[in-house]
Amino acid sequence: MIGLSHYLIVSAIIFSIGLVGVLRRRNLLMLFFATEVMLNAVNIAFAAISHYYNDLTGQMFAFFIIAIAASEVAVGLGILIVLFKKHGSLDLDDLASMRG
Amino acid sequence: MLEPIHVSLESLNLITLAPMLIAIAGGLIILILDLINGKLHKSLYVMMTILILFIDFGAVLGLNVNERGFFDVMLIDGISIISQLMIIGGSMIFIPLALTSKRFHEYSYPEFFALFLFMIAGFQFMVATDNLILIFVGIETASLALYTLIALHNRSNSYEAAVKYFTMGALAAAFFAMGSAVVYALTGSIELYKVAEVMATRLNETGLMIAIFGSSVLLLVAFSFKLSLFPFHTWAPDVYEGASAPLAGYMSVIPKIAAFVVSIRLFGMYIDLGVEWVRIVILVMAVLTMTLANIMALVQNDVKRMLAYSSISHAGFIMAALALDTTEGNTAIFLYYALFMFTNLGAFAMLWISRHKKRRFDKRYDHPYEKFAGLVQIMPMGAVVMGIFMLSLAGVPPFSVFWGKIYVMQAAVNAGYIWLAIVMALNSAIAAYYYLKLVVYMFLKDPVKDVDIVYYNISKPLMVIIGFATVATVAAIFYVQPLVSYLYYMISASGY
Amino acid sequence: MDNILSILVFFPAVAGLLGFVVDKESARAYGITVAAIEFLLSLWLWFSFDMGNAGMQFVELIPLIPDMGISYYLGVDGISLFILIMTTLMTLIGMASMGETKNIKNMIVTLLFLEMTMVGVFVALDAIIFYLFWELSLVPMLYIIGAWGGPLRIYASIKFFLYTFTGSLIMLVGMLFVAYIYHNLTGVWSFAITDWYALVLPVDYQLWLFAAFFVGFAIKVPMFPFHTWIPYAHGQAPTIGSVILAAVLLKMGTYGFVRFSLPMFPDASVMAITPIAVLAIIMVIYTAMIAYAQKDMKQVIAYSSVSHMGIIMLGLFAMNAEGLSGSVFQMLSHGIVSGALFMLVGMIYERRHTKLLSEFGGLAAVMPKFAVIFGVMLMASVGLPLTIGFVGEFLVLLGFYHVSPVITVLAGTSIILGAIYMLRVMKLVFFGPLDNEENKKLKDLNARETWSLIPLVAIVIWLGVYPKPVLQPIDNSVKSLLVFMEGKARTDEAKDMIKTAKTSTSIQEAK
Amino acid sequence: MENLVYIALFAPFVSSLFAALFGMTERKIWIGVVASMLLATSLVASITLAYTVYTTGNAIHVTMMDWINAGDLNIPFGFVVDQVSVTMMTVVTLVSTVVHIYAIGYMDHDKSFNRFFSYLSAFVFSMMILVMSDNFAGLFIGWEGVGVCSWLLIGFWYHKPDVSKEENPSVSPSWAANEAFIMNRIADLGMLVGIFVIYWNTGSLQYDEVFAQLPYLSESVLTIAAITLFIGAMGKSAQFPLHTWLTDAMEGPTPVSALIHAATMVTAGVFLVIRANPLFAAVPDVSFFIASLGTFVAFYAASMALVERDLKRIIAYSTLSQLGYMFAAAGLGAYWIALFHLAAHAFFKALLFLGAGNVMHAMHDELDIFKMGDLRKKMKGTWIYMTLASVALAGLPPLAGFWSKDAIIETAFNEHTYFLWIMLVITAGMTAFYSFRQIFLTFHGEDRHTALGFHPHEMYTFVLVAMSPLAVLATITGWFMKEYEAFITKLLPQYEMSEHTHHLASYLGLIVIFFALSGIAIAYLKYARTGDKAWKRDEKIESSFLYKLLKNQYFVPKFYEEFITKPYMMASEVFWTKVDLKIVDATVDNIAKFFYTSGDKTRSMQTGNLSNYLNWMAVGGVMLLVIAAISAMIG
Repeated sequence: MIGLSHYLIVSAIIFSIGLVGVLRRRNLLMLFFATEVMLNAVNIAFAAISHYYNDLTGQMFAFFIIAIAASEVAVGLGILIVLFKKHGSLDLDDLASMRG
Repeated sequence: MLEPIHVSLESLNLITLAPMLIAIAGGLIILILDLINGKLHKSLYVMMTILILFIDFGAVLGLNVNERGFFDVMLIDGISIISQLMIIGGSMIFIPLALTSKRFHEYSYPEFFALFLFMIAGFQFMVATDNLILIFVGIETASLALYTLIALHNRSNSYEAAVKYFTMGALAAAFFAMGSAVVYALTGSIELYKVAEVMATRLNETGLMIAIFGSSVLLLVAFSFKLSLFPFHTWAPDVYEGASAPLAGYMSVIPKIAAFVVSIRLFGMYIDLGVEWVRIVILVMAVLTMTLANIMALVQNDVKRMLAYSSISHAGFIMAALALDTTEGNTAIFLYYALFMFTNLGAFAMLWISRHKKRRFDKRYDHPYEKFAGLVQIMPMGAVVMGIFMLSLAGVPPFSVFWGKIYVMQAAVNAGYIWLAIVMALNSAIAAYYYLKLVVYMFLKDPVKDVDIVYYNISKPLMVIIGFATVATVAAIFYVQPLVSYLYYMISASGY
Repeated sequence: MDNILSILVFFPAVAGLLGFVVDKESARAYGITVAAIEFLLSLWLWFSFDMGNAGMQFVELIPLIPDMGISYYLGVDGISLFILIMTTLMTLIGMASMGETKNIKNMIVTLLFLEMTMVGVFVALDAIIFYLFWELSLVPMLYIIGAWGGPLRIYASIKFFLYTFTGSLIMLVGMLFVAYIYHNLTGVWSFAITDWYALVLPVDYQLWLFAAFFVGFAIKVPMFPFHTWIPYAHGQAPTIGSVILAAVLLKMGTYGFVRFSLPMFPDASVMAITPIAVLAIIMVIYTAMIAYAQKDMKQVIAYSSVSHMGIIMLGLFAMNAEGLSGSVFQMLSHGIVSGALFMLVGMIYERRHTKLLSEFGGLAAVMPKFAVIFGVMLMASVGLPLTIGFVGEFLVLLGFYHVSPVITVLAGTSIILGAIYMLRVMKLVFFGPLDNEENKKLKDLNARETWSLIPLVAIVIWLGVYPKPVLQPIDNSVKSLLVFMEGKARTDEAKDMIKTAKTSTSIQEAK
Repeated sequence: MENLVYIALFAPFVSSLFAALFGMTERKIWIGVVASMLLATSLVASITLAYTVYTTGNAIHVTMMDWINAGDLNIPFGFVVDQVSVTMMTVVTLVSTVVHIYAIGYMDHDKSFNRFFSYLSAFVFSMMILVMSDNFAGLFIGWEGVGVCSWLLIGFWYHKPDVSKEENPSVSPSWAANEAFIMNRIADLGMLVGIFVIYWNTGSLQYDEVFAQLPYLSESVLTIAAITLFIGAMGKSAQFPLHTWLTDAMEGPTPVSALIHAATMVTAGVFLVIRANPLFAAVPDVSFFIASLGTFVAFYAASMALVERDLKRIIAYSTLSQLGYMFAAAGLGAYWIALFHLAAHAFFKALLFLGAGNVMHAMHDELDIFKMGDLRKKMKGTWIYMTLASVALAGLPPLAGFWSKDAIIETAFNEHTYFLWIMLVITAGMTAFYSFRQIFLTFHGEDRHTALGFHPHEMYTFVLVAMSPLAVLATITGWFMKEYEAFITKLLPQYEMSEHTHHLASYLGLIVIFFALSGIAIAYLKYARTGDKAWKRDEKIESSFLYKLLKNQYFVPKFYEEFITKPYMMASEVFWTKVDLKIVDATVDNIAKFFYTSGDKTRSMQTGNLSNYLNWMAVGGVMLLVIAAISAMIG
């Protein structure tokens, strides 16, 4: 029987995968994907818990997260495009003119 | 079958939503104006924004304390009112800084002002609710708008700053969402007052402590990022440097006020529940933040970057007050920011007037100390004013930040954290060095480059704003009393 | 004029603000006039001061931030009265004798602001107001040292500022803690010093608080080992800066001990006698020896300042009226004498642009007036009877003898060591053949310089011969302070140690 | 009477101020005249007072005003004119009047003539305060005042450069002045401590109140008070080991040496012991120590005078030696004899110095007696005066020195301190020898000066006339010893010789005279003869150890130089450069530097690379989670 804890474990694993993605990826686009993965991991958790408590709030939260993730991507990609125009690269390591 | 939902309009108490709606509507009006006539001057938008904020301010003033509305999602308590007032007030003195004598193209876009208003609405949502969803939505609304505002400054540094801020912000959002999920899992609720009730009953269940700690950590990471606490502060110097000077000044105050309100609600809840661990972690982080940011600020070559580190340090200072979790501690947060706001915005505005449209001072920095060398000979009043801001930031009485500082320290002493007060005192002493460094450059050194480079960007509105900030900084002693008693009243009224 | 203290505090500040408008050429005359008026006002304060009353007079109390217990609270007693008058006097004379010509207007304005802060410190009866003026006084001084100073001026000014600032922040924590205790006991927030006097604190609290205040005051005094900022500050500061620094700013530290530490923490003060006496002895002997090794005239006087402050510190902790009155009197004496000495060094520096002892010799022949005044001040500095320097030093040593003969003898070496380094300066500068060509052309003091020094010479002798007009009000306040301390002390040890004067019982009854 | 007291006291002060007014203007002889007249006024007032005190037997006590009042301490400016102080006043004003007049002649070519009179009168004023004060604090005012005046006057010729001299450690007047001042200060500290002891145990500093309290004080308090006060006396009266300054003080103008370093100031120590006689009488051990030290110094100084070549330094050593005699008397309880010797000594020693001044004036400041000889033909008056004074000094009857000195030696015998007696007798012989060695080398024997290009001439007549009162007094003072005893013992304790001593008195006197005469005889044989038997410098003697020892003043100045001055200088240097700058200051700077460098290090976390930032964030988050997990498991 698949219970709440299984969902939560899956969610945690996906979240960690996303986190590792954020840490390891050098391409900004990939990085954005990784954060999306993390947010979606949270969605899984919310949906599962919502079901567990028989309470709709969690699912509402999940919907909001989806919406926000979408707008985040919109804004993020916009910034990425101007950055790419200016720098011609999306590599993180090229992006270190300010330091110290 | 589901019953149809009957909701009376009255029970929605829509008035609690009015301030945010005004801001959003104002943003839309500006966009519509642009559709009708695309050639309007930025001064119109600036004034429009001020007017809208003025109405917003009035709407907030008109709210009653301790009300709920809109399906009990909105929470209008004392701190939400005072924080909204501070957010709007701060924004009102920020926005005229767009009226520089040189044209910076971001201000000629009406979108800038619309986004700005949306951002304010986002902050207002953050502070006026104890629902985690709405907090999340508020944070993201405000942040996404802010990322864009930074990027609009159209310099390669600005894009870099925006990207850094954005990426880390997205990670923080994920942490916040995960934290909320854990809280939800623990309590079955995302309304903080219910969360507190449920958690109080479950505190003693075995094995749950790790989940409670875990939830607090996830939320803490998210807010530490917002508040730029060590080690989540790394974005701040770069973003401040990349953003335009006024925006950097703005970022060091207003978003932090909003984040602090949420932090008071969240972590105050944990500490009230008796989870001392959270207090300890916050205290440690606060001390680390103020100390490390201070010593990093010592070695900066650029005034703007120095101010960035200094505002990190100030945030650490205030975070310590939050950990006290006393009414005085919470009052201290608001008092400090109220007093810090003028000085800090004033200081950044002073940087702003020295900004050249294209030319930078040198390859790496735009506001190195050398730029201000001998300012007293070039622009005596400017030097005096900047000197006053620096002394205020250093905590020299009777300038404004000093009163905030002693209030925070007094709160620490009263809560029995004398060591904390001493750490704060020593940190203020370290901090004095880098503020003094600028004073030394301005007053005690001779100019290094051509004398005309310093005030390209000055204009009447900027002078008015700086004058206002100066008066507010110098005359703080006279308005601290009403401010303190109002803040204290509002905060104790809302039970914090 | 019940609000004369407020006038005294803010008159220079207002004058300073208006001074921005005054024309550059007239700035000096403006500054001197303002300082003179301020001095006359302070004299007026003296004449209307009730000599028989040992308590606070001319009290003004306006609540400023009642929620935090902060009020605008001023008052003056026999101890602060004369330090205040000395402050206004030294500002006036320092300004009058000033030879500085660069940026004279800024200097005048800065000095006037500095005067406000200095007067403010000595009349403040609210701890936060005291702290406010205390900190604020650093800023003009920073500017004076940093803008008109020598080659190392920036290092010196920052060191001065940060060192004092650090110490006073610790003191601030102490103040906040006292306020907290006061609130706990009475339910009222108050930073009024007179309210704080009523607190009877447990001994361990007293010790901690004493330590916190000590850090703030000791750095200002400056006590060994916190003294190293002062050679730099003096060495780099322009003459007027050194004059004010030595004459007034250092007194803030010792004044702080009298105003805060002694009455608030009598038991801790008694316990601190030995450690403080040891530090004081080190100050006296060690810095006197260092002064002897100096190659720069001004540094000799800078280190001698530290040495004399050691004597003052010793007197403060004599716990009897003789020592304490002597100590307060010595503050005045040191203020005037070291101020005058710094002025004299400044005058020679203006002529020769060097302060190195090796550059001089035989100046008595070309500058007899200068030599005579220097000689008088030198003798006052080494504590010759019938000069102002003797009265304080004698009383301090006399007073402390009651506490510890051995320490007194060690501290008394100050009269020997002081003579050693001062006479060395005299010999190297004024005596011997006049063999440096550049010195042969030196002009003696001009009228401005002479007339700004003569009042000081007159005071040095007047108060040496007849100190009573000044000493008596001081003594009155000191006696009642001791009676108060004895009454408040909790430990028997402290009660034994604090020796009230026999003549002070009448005052106690009268109260 | 009060007015007289004030006139006696303040006339010198007025004189000093008057001269000071013209201190920076050019030399005016009439200033010297006015000053001398004011001094004479003071002298007349003092004599009148002396007469009053003599006739009435009562002391005059005046209180001018308050000085220091703090706590329970009350110090007034009070003055007392009693037998002791009036003696001192008379002696001081007399000698100083003579010296003032003398100085008009002596200093007539000095451009700082006016300044000199200002200092000199100021000194007299200080000395008057010292002797007239009715309390210890007032005494201390005078005490320090004379110290400063002595400093000013020794260093009067401040412009002289520093010169290293092989046999003479004093390098310049200003050096000698500083030495004198500092050494006196060392002693003054002792004196101050004595005052403190007295105050805290008796509650007062007035002589009468203090002495009234003495019987109630414990032995140890009395001992400490006596010792510390005597330390003060040792400095001013140049007793071993604080004696080196006195000979160096001869760098000053000769009138100064006569007045300050022979007749008045240096006797202040003796005066103190006499003044505080109830205290010293109460502690016999300390008194005996004083007597022993006095005897030792008498011998010690006389021995150094034996080989000295410098005219003034010889007299200075003799002063030291005579001060030793006075202390011996005072220490043995014969206070009035000490005072009597003090007065007599003042007269003949001042005369001797002034005579030496005449010689110096004639010899253009040459002081080496080896370069003189046979001056008596050219300077008859001076020769007579100096011989007279030397006879008095040598202690030959009927001159003053004999009576007083003989009384002291007799006292030593009377007290059964035979060792002291023997020493004092031997010293008397040595005194006679060196005094006449000096006279003979200067005025008799071969003419050595002409060859060296000196053309000496006699001093102005008015100067010689002015010196005559001293000559008269040096002669006759001793004749009035009995009367003086009657006068002074109304205040000072009687000193009765025992029956035994009384019997032997004349024998004892003869022994002293024998020693003195032998000294003179040896001196005559060795130095006064001319022709073949004329004196020649003897290399062998001069290279002997004993000669060198004496010549170098027992190496005491060298010892001070090597073991006090130089180490002090080195320690000061080390404290400054090594301790203060390298340790204390460096610590402060290093704290600041520590923050700065750690800032530099911390700053490196701010790489600018977003990836690192994200790592920081993630690592921070994970760390917090780990800590949370651990603490949840523990707690």
